[in-house]
Amino acid sequence: MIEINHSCTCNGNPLVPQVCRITDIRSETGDVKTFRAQTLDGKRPFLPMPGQLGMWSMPGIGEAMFSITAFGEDWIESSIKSVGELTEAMHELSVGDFVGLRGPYGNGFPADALKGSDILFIGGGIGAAPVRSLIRWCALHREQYGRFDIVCGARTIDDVPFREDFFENWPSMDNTEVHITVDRKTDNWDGSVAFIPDYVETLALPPENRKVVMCGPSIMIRLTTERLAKLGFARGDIITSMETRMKCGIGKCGRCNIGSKYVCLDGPVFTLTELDELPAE
Amino acid sequence: MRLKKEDLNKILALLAKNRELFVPGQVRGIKQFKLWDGETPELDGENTVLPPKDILFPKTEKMYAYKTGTETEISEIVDAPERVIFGIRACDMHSIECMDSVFIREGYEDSFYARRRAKSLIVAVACPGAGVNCFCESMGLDPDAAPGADIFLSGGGEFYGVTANTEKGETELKKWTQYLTDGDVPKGEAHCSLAPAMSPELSEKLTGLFDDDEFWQEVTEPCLQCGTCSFVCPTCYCFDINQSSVGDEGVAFRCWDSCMFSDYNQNAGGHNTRPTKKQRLRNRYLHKLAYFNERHGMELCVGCGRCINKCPAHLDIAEFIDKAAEVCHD
Amino acid sequence: MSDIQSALHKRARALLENGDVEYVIGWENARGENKTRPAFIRRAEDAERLVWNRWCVNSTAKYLLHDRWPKGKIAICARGCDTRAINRMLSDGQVKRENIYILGIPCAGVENQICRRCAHRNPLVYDELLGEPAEEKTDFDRFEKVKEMQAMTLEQRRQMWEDEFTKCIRCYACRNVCPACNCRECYADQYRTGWQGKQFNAVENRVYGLTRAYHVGDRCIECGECERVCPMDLPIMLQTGRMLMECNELFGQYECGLSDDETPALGTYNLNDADSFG
Amino acid sequence: MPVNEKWMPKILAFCCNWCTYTGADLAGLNRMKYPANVRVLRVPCSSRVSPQFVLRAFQKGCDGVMVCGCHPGDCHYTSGNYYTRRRFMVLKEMLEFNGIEPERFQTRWISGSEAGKFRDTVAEVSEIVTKLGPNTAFNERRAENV
Repeated sequence: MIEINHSCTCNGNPLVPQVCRITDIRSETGDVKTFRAQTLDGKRPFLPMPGQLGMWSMPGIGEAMFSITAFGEDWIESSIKSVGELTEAMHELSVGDFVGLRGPYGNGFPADALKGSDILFIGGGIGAAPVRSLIRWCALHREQYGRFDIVCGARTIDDVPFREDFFENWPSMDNTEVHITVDRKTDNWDGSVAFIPDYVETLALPPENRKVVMCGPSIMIRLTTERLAKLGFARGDIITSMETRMKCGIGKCGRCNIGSKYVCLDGPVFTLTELDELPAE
Repeated sequence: MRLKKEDLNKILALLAKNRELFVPGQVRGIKQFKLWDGETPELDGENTVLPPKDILFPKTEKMYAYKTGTETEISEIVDAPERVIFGIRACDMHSIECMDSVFIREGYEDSFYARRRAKSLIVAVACPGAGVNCFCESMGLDPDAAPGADIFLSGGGEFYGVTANTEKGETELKKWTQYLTDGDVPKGEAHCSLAPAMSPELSEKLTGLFDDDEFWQEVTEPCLQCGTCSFVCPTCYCFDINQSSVGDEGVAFRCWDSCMFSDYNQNAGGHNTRPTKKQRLRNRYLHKLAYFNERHGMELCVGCGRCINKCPAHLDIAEFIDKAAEVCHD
Repeated sequence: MSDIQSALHKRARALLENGDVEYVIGWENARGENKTRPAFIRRAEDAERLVWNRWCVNSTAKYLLHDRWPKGKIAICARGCDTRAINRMLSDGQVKRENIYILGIPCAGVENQICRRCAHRNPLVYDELLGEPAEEKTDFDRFEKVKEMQAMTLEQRRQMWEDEFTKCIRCYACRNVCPACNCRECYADQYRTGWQGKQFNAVENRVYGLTRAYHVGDRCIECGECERVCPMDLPIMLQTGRMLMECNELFGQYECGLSDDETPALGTYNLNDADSFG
Repeated sequence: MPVNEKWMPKILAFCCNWCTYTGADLAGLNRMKYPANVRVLRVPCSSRVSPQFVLRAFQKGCDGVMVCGCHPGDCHYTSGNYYTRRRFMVLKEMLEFNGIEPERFQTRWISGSEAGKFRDTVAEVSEIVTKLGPNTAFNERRAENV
């Protein structure tokens, strides 16, 4: 039997969203926007742990699950790429508009278990969003963690999201190095041009007392894992966050299963060892 | 305690007082659970074509109403009438226990299901005789027992043995006293027609077969990818969530869904996590016979045989179990 | 019938042994009495698994659409109705003739009500015919049931369809079994377009039922598979039958699946077509 | 809608851009009066109208649906309306077979100069549908609780 020890705090019925108001919208890249929301009485909709998910909805259009990338005293935010009906509609929203929110869902990153370790964070494209939530969390308790290496990969430098964090906040953090690499060179970039797997290999960070937190497209995860293995990283020390279609968020509707595990409930965060134990769908 | 079968309609009248009473009967040639209309319910013969799950987990259930426009409002819809489900058999009773485990016991409580469940009284009846594709005994059930029911009417002959299994059932039985007499009732004689090679090891063996492409291709090839098996299954509980608006008002609802459908695993970006029928049917069989067991400690198949009765391609989960057991033993 | 079955064994074995085909689609016994299911035979030594008897009710042709780009040829056991289905798919450009090897099976009718109204008991297209041709019958009215229903009043018909579509559980078995339902992606599965609501109610079901009937009505080969597979016993053939009947009345003798390059009635026109619109 | 309010039918008219739409426009320019309960939806050709559009309109609450195109022989795309004709000759029968009054669905050929015909047709259809009363068989709002 599988134990579940987290709960949805937003209101009595985990399937009914609460109405929230958009308080800020930032354009991250050409097709990614970050939406900040709070309840109508000015409170934080719920307290998410890093890596947990929130179900955003637009009444009349639909619902979809996104990683909560950051939160403050009275807000939470998600970074959303325009790919489908709902996300396209969300990109049309303005500050002051209404959305529905329910959550938080999923297990989130094992922030406590990572204490004392050096961490290599890797975010590919929009995959930087869940990673960001963990970096922000760890930054609050910076002294409890070891060295941070933060790798951000994007198609071009213009596709790098969270520019303030990557270029200002995080480089100035203690014992932290930020690495930006892009797939394609443009005139406004003279830094690294390399795919994440290659780049991570050249970084050649030693695996001792180091964990990897990696999110991005599945092909990137697979190739980077191969390179990390070359460097001596154990699969149990590589943590990733899964993405798949979800409807209910509470492990009932059946859609997001991999074997007997539900991504929305038992995930989205798994170590590669945990994923290895699941059927290879 | 026992109850004379000829007094059944009087009991039904009691049950129907101020409540919606569902009994098995014909609706345009299809046997299913329907509101009691005073006629004697069809307790004998084959089980209903559609399972009773609709009563607790409706095909379409409104979850909340919304209004958009200058202000957005969301209000939960609570619709849980007092109901009695009468005449369900051991297999269907067990299917409700499976759903209880999903919707109430594990993790989050599903308010919609839980409310309906709490307001329902379930009176199960001993199986009068199995259909040609039944195998509940192989799934560990007894056709003449329904420990999960509030009240169970057991045995064969002129009388039903009457037992209350829950407090709710006991309270209800107090209203029946004038029809109840002392005495024993012989054990029901119904037995299953099929006995697939179900074993405690099957679940693990099946998971081990996951990558055996040839095996899965062979067992899934005739599948037409319709949702018949899921919709006639008493335990299939997967659902979809959608909205329906008229102007700036609307409702969000959830409705039955089938893992056999191609849009079930369709992601917004266009990627489908289970694009082929082999993957989809494999997932269904494994959910029934392996995955569910890992989470809930029981199979998600109760052996009612409905999917076998209705599969357009004549796929047969009992035959599948045998086949898997055979392959595994190699 | 046993002659045909043994001929089938011999031919299937030979085709597989010679590597002429990748696999053979036919029927095999399913567990229990009087039940067969579609079979996909890939090894010559499995050829004996194939059966041919009056319990072989499943249409084989639809499975050609499950493998649109086969590695080799597919041999397919095809009765009259199955060959009409193949013609349908060829006309619709869904499959390629050179990918299919047709083992024609004369069929006097299987355990299915619809066979009583079958006008094509012999395969219309085949690479080889197994056994002797069956006797064709014409002693029936194709549209008998439709006409019975037309005799009802409008209100009765409305009520009848209301009841029927209330029963419908939209499992889409009728669509998935239908050889004329050969869109790559069904409108009902295009969840982003919203043409088909996901609710289960009589109106959504009616919209589905009528839309499907209209999509396939002028291409229906009258195999009756939709009615056979319907778990709720909806008289689905009445809808397509009504449409075929109307096509017959308006545009002349009309029957589908008789050749491999047919244009559906609603995919063409005639300058002198009936016109009551004004 | 409350029962005591006077019921007005909702009618949707799919109008071909090259003829009927122009005709409707002309009717407007000439200040012809016709019932206000008709909504005109412009389509590039009457054959653009799939029967599914018609079903959808009924489902979403229309009580009558019109498809209007060029007179046969005058199609801007040569043959579009010949397809329209076949398609909707059959649909009318199909609706009738399904217990829906076929008069709720009307196809008419109205050219760009026939403003008067447009006005008369709309008035006529509006009257027919008003007599028939609300469309219930296909209206999803009626089916909410089914």
